[in-house]
Amino acid sequence: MIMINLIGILLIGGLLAMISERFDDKMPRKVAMAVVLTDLLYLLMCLSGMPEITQLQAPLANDPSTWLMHFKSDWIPAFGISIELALDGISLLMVLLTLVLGAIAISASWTDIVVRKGFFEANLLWSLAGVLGVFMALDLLLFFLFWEVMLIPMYFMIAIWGHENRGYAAMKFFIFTQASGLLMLISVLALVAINHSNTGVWSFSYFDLLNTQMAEQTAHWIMLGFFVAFVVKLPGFPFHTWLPDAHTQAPTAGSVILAGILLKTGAYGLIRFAVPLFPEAALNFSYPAMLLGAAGVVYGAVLAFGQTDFKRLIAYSSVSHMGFVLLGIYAWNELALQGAVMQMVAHGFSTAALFMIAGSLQERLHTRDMRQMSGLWQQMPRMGAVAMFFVVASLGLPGLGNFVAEFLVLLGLFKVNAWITVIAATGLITGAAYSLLLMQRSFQGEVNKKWADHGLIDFGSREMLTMAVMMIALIVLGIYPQPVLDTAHPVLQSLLELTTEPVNTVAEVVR
Amino acid sequence: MNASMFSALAPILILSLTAVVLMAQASIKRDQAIASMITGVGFVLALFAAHYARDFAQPVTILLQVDHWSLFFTSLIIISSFVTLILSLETFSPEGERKEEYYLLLVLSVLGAVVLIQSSHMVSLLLGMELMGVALYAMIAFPEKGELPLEGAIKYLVLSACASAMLLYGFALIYAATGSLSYLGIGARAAEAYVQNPMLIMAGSAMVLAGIGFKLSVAPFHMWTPDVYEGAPTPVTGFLATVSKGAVFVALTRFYIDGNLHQYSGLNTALVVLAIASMLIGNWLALRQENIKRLLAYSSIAHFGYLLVVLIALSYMDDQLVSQSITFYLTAYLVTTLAAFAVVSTIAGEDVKRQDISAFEGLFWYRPLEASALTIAMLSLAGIPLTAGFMAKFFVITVGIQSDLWVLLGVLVLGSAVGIYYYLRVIFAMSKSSQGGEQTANKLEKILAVALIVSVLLLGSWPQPFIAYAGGL
Amino acid sequence: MDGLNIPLNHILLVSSLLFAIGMLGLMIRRNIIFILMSLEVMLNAAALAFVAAGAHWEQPDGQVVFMLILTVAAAEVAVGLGLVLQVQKRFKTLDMDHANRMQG
Amino acid sequence: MSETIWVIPLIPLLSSVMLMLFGSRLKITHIGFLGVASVGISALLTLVLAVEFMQNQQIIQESLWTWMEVAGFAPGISFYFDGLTLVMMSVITGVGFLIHLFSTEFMEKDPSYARYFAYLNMFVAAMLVLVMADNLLLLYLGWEGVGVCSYLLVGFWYQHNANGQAARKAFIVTRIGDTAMALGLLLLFTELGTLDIQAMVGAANQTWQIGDSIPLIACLLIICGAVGKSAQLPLHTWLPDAMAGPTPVSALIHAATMVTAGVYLIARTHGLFLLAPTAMTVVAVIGIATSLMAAFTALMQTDIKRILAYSTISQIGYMFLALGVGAWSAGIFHLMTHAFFKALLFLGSGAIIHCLHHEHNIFKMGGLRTRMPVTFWSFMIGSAALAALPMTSGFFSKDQILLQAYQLPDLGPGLWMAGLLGALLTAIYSFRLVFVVFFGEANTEPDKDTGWRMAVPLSVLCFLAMIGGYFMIPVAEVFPASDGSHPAHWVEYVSISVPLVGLLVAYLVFFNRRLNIDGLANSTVGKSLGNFWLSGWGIDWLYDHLFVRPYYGLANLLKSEPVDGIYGLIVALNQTFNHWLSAAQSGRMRWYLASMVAGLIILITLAANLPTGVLQ
Repeated sequence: MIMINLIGILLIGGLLAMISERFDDKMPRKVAMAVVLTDLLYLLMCLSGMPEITQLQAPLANDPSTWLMHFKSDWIPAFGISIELALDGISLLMVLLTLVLGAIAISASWTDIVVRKGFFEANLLWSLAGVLGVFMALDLLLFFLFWEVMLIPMYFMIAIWGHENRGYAAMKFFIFTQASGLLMLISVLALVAINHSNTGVWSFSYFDLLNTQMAEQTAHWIMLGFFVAFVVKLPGFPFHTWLPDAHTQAPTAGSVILAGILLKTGAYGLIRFAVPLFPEAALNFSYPAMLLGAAGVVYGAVLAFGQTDFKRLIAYSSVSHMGFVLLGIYAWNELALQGAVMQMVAHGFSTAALFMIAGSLQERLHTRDMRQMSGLWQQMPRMGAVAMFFVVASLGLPGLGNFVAEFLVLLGLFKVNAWITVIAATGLITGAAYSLLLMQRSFQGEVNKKWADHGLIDFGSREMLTMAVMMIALIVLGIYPQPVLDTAHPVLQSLLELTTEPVNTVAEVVR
Repeated sequence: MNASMFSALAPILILSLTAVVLMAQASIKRDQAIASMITGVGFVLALFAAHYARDFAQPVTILLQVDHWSLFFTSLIIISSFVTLILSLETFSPEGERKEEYYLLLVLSVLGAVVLIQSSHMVSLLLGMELMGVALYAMIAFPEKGELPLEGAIKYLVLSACASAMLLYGFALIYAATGSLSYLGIGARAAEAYVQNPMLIMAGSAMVLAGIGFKLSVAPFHMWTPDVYEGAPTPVTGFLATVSKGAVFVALTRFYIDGNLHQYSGLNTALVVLAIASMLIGNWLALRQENIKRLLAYSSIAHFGYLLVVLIALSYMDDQLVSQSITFYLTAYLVTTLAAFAVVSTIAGEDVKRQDISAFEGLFWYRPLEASALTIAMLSLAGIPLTAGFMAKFFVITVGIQSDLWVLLGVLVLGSAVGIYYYLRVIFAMSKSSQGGEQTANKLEKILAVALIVSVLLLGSWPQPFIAYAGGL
Repeated sequence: MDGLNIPLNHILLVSSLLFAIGMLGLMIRRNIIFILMSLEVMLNAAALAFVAAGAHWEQPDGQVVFMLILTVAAAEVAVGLGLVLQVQKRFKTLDMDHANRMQG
Repeated sequence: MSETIWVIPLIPLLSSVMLMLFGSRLKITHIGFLGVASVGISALLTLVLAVEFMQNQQIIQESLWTWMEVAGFAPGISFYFDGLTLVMMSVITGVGFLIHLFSTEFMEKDPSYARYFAYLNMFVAAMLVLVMADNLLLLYLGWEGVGVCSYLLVGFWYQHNANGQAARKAFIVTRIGDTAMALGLLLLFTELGTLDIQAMVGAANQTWQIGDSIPLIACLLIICGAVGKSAQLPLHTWLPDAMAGPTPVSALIHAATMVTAGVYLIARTHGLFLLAPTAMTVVAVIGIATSLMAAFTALMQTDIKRILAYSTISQIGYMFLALGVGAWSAGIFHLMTHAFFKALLFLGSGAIIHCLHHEHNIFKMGGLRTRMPVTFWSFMIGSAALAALPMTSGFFSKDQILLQAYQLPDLGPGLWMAGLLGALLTAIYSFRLVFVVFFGEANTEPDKDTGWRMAVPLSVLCFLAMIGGYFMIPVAEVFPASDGSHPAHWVEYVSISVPLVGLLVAYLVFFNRRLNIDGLANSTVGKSLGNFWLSGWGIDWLYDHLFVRPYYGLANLLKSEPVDGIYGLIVALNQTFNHWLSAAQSGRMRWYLASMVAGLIILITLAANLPTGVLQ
């Protein structure tokens, strides 16, 4: 029930925010912020009552009772579809991330959004609700439902409040995700049909569908359906082209949610569904998957280096960073997986922050073109310092979250395949190249006369507060990531057990 | 013919009675208000009759098959016609011209549709189809001004007459091959007839398919659709898109099942080709269409392509799930389409210029209700979860997977992916910020839109009851 | 069955020829009147086939359907001619190729 | 003290954080005080620690918390303290303190005084972490930390693009080495299952035989890291440009401490290198090659800081040579003495630049002997030590290196002679500098002489540079003892005399012009060779054309996102179909009829002609 409430609060909150605009057009953002924080507090309160997560024995993937929370009630019994939500370590991490970044996104929209504030905040909250659903749903159809529905508010956020080229970007974003989503739907139904013919019962429940027996070839194709859907969202190398446009065109808050949260749903899907449901097929596929990941790391970095648009650069850096996640997942050992999870969290913060900076720059300069910037540190030292922090974070400075993530991924990957590791490691160099270029072009360099008389306002207390939250988060993740690792550990443990024997067989293949 | 049979025929009788009354009324006192009133009452009564007839489900003579399934669709059709009626009130508002006949035509063609649905015999099929069709020609051409309606009407008349001719000739061949005119009779004799002379019966059923395919505007028999949709008065277009197509598809299904035609791989291949063609051509045609009525026309082509997939699946699995799927899909499609046309007719009316997508810009901001309604309708047509359209697709894909129709599924995915684009274009246009338009609001239509959208969402988000019900039919 | 006894297939052949002619007429004729006539031909082809089939199976149904077809044709043409008048009034021509306001 | 050594890096870190947060609100004096005092305290604590260590030669290991623990990978935030650490710490804190003090005056006029000290303190903290780290991952943290601080400080005057350029170059070039090193870490952990240096070396000795391939690969990767940080061939190009930073920064980071981190790293992991003799040879060769290359380059430079930069590269080359030949303690010893005299020289040059309003070209100086005595004497002493004139600190350390190099079995004499050549050149260029800058006629008037905050560090460093050679560095336990055998006496004499010769040459050429080399210099060969050296052997040019430009090219090439082209193609395809089909919707009824008829024919053929038959 708790999980239903979590989603419900956001949905209703959205309505409230929309209505509240009638009374005062400054209301919606406050309402929205209040709603998200309430949600967060509510979750924390409920958790405080729970057994310490690290105490849980590894939640057996196929036994919901061992999970942190589990809720199930019939929805469409005709097909064994039920409203089944469950929470384990990884989902918990993602849910927390979602809510925190949600609050941050709202703060980002504080002054950024000037028209139809109410509807905007509503969309924001609804997309958050959708994402929560994705992270908690364990009925495959329900999951698919959230997966698709969370896009609609996002679509509106881009299409209505986006920048100059929003129509194209929104459309591209929606079609990419929808088309791949259809493939996933077919895969889901195929899986269910197979289970139906095996057992004679209709069921969409994750727990029933785990270790469904099927022919290797079939498994391969069905798995690909999931894989494509998730990799498009991740985004993985050849399917990433929607991301730069969407991120660049979206309003700041939109970019924050996209980069911070929505991308993570793809990674989550891979960890939760794509591999465990078809261990053998997935891990036979791990070599190409890892190649895609490495390609993403390199390709993203190179393209980021070539950009002149502040947001576009960050967008491509996301492609590069999420490449590590893909690598981590398909290396499929605890080190790498932990790395992937860490990366999901850390990247969430670092990129969200960078997008906020980009947003506030656009707010002040009305451009994202870095050729028009330079020397901004002079007028906005605070913003500059903050930017510097997150830039070095994103280039993987030890002591900050991203480093832990990337190092763990590489460490795990090295066990599986040294050469791919080497390719991926070049990402550290190219990463440095584009990150520093970003800094150089925007905040350092000759002070641009153009803005000299503009009287640009530096970060105010609200912005600094928001940034501080993320900085602290990254530092803590960087020097004491253990809480996160411990939360994810039992889950990963069980997933690995679930797939041990295929892994070994596959490990040979890959080596 | 005993009493219970009459009770089974209640809906048909009521509708016929309504028609008679309308004629009488027209001869006594010409008054649009009264006419529409009578029609409305007639529909409501017919609806009750349809419910009442459930207890007397039986084959009535050799011509009609009254069972729960057909009765369900009867009531669905009547409801749709009721919606059409309401929309028509706005469109054909009394402005000097005489409009009473319109309602008569409406009732007649509904009567035709009902007969069509319940038909279990070539003759009744022919009767229903013609009754519906002929009335429709007149309805399309009804506006006395403008060239488009007339052009639409004449095209529809000629083409559909040609289609009927094909249908008839097909029947003739089948009759020649099997010596039976009733579906069950055909089904019984088909096998041996096939052995004797496959050419005859195959060619016959192919021609029947062609004739019916035209009415369903399945590619390559689709070309009339956009012109007629655009030309016809919007409520009539809605009627055409929902009542006529729905009824014809029901008839086709019955013919296909009872006639055991799904055994013949040749026909099956033919259907596969039709389905693929429709899915692709429909979506591609709609891709950059500016006029929303034409856009809906093309999208309907694609949708009947999807629906054919289910029919094809008949060859590979028991008809239980299949008929369930058809029921659900048709219902979802009808409701969604009605919702769409309800909005279009309120916003665009009969003005061609205002039927352009660009004319819908900013609708969200000055007419939120209609805009949200149209949005949901579009999402449902695109098959986004939580809408009826999604559950419908869910059925199609499930059926498709169960009978391993991977090629068709592939095409379906492709088609839907293309489809998303043009459905979203409409939504995007509405979400553009533009100067506020007029605030005209018709209570009745608002309520109508809300009701339809609610049912779309209900079908999508809580389909269990309906699925159970459809399963019981 | 005394007297001449023509095999079914021959009649069907004839009727199909009729049908084809009708279709051809539809396709090549521009004048709406002729188009309607071609339709008549097609319908009658079907009717002929029915009668023949009825005779073949020695059932009355064939003739029944024939009657039906006549009425149907009548109805179609009635409405059709009504429209033709309108066409003449509004388009000032009966050439259907000029009735293409709607495209794309 | 010995159980709270973690305080030593913590203090500068805290002060740095404070400066970052409140720097804008503090008064200049307070900022300076905070910056200097924090390092001063660490220095004192280090001193205390040193004293304790001298009494009880006791190694300290302390762990604050486990950094992360995943599947047996459990590096801690934990420190390790032994003689080697002590040496490094004292250099960092001691020299660091002096340089901070110097900076307070040097940077006085700068608007972002606070930012400067914040960075500088952070650097000290990171450097301390680097040398105190117990495991390679924590070391890597310090390693990258100092890298970033160096980047920040080189680009401190960000308003000039050139500085930013230099800073980025410094970071990225070193990052290349770092990445290789990271790979080395991965390899080591994968093979040995730990990154704790002591445990790791122990495990290595059990698992591997001398000459195995895996330790060789690991060592080579580590060498890459070291080479990058310590500006050795082939990754040395960043250091000369890094002189764009404020001079004290150059003194601290690019002379005394950070650049020697590579030496420290190799010394710290010598246990591994002993397993890979080939790797050691590589180190030696890299070292000697670098030192010669740099020495030649230094001969031709005219920018005072660049001369010093190249001499730094060359001196670190000597340290690598030492490590390569297994003269561990000699290498570390030279590291220390070099820290003294090179810091001295840099600060001296800083003083000059400060007083000559940012003049860098030595030929625009001259005759400063009388006008800047303090500076003059510091330079004299510094150069003497650098040239390794007898009895200076440099002499002892360099002498040891050369002698031990000589003793190396086969390569030895060769290395020795090369080293001598290097020594000769060193003497020449260092005294060229002295003579050109301080003698002859004045070309520029210094507006002022050094204040006390500059003078004190200079004089202290002078003292150290003089007597540094008599220190006994407590690294005996750390490294395997080298056999006390000494080479033949003539070797020693030669080694001693060579620098003097160099001094003489410099004297003749640059002081009393007795020996005129203009003819040689102006001959085509001389010119081209000169330019070749001046350009640092054209390596920058090479890299620019080999890596930098191609990368920019690639980036521009891909900028327009070729992958998107594929999707563009799909879209175009759909549009074409749309065009064709909507063209078919001509509105012509007869055309529609035709399509129906065609459809009918297709259907009939499909239905009738296809291989039919009853399924089921």
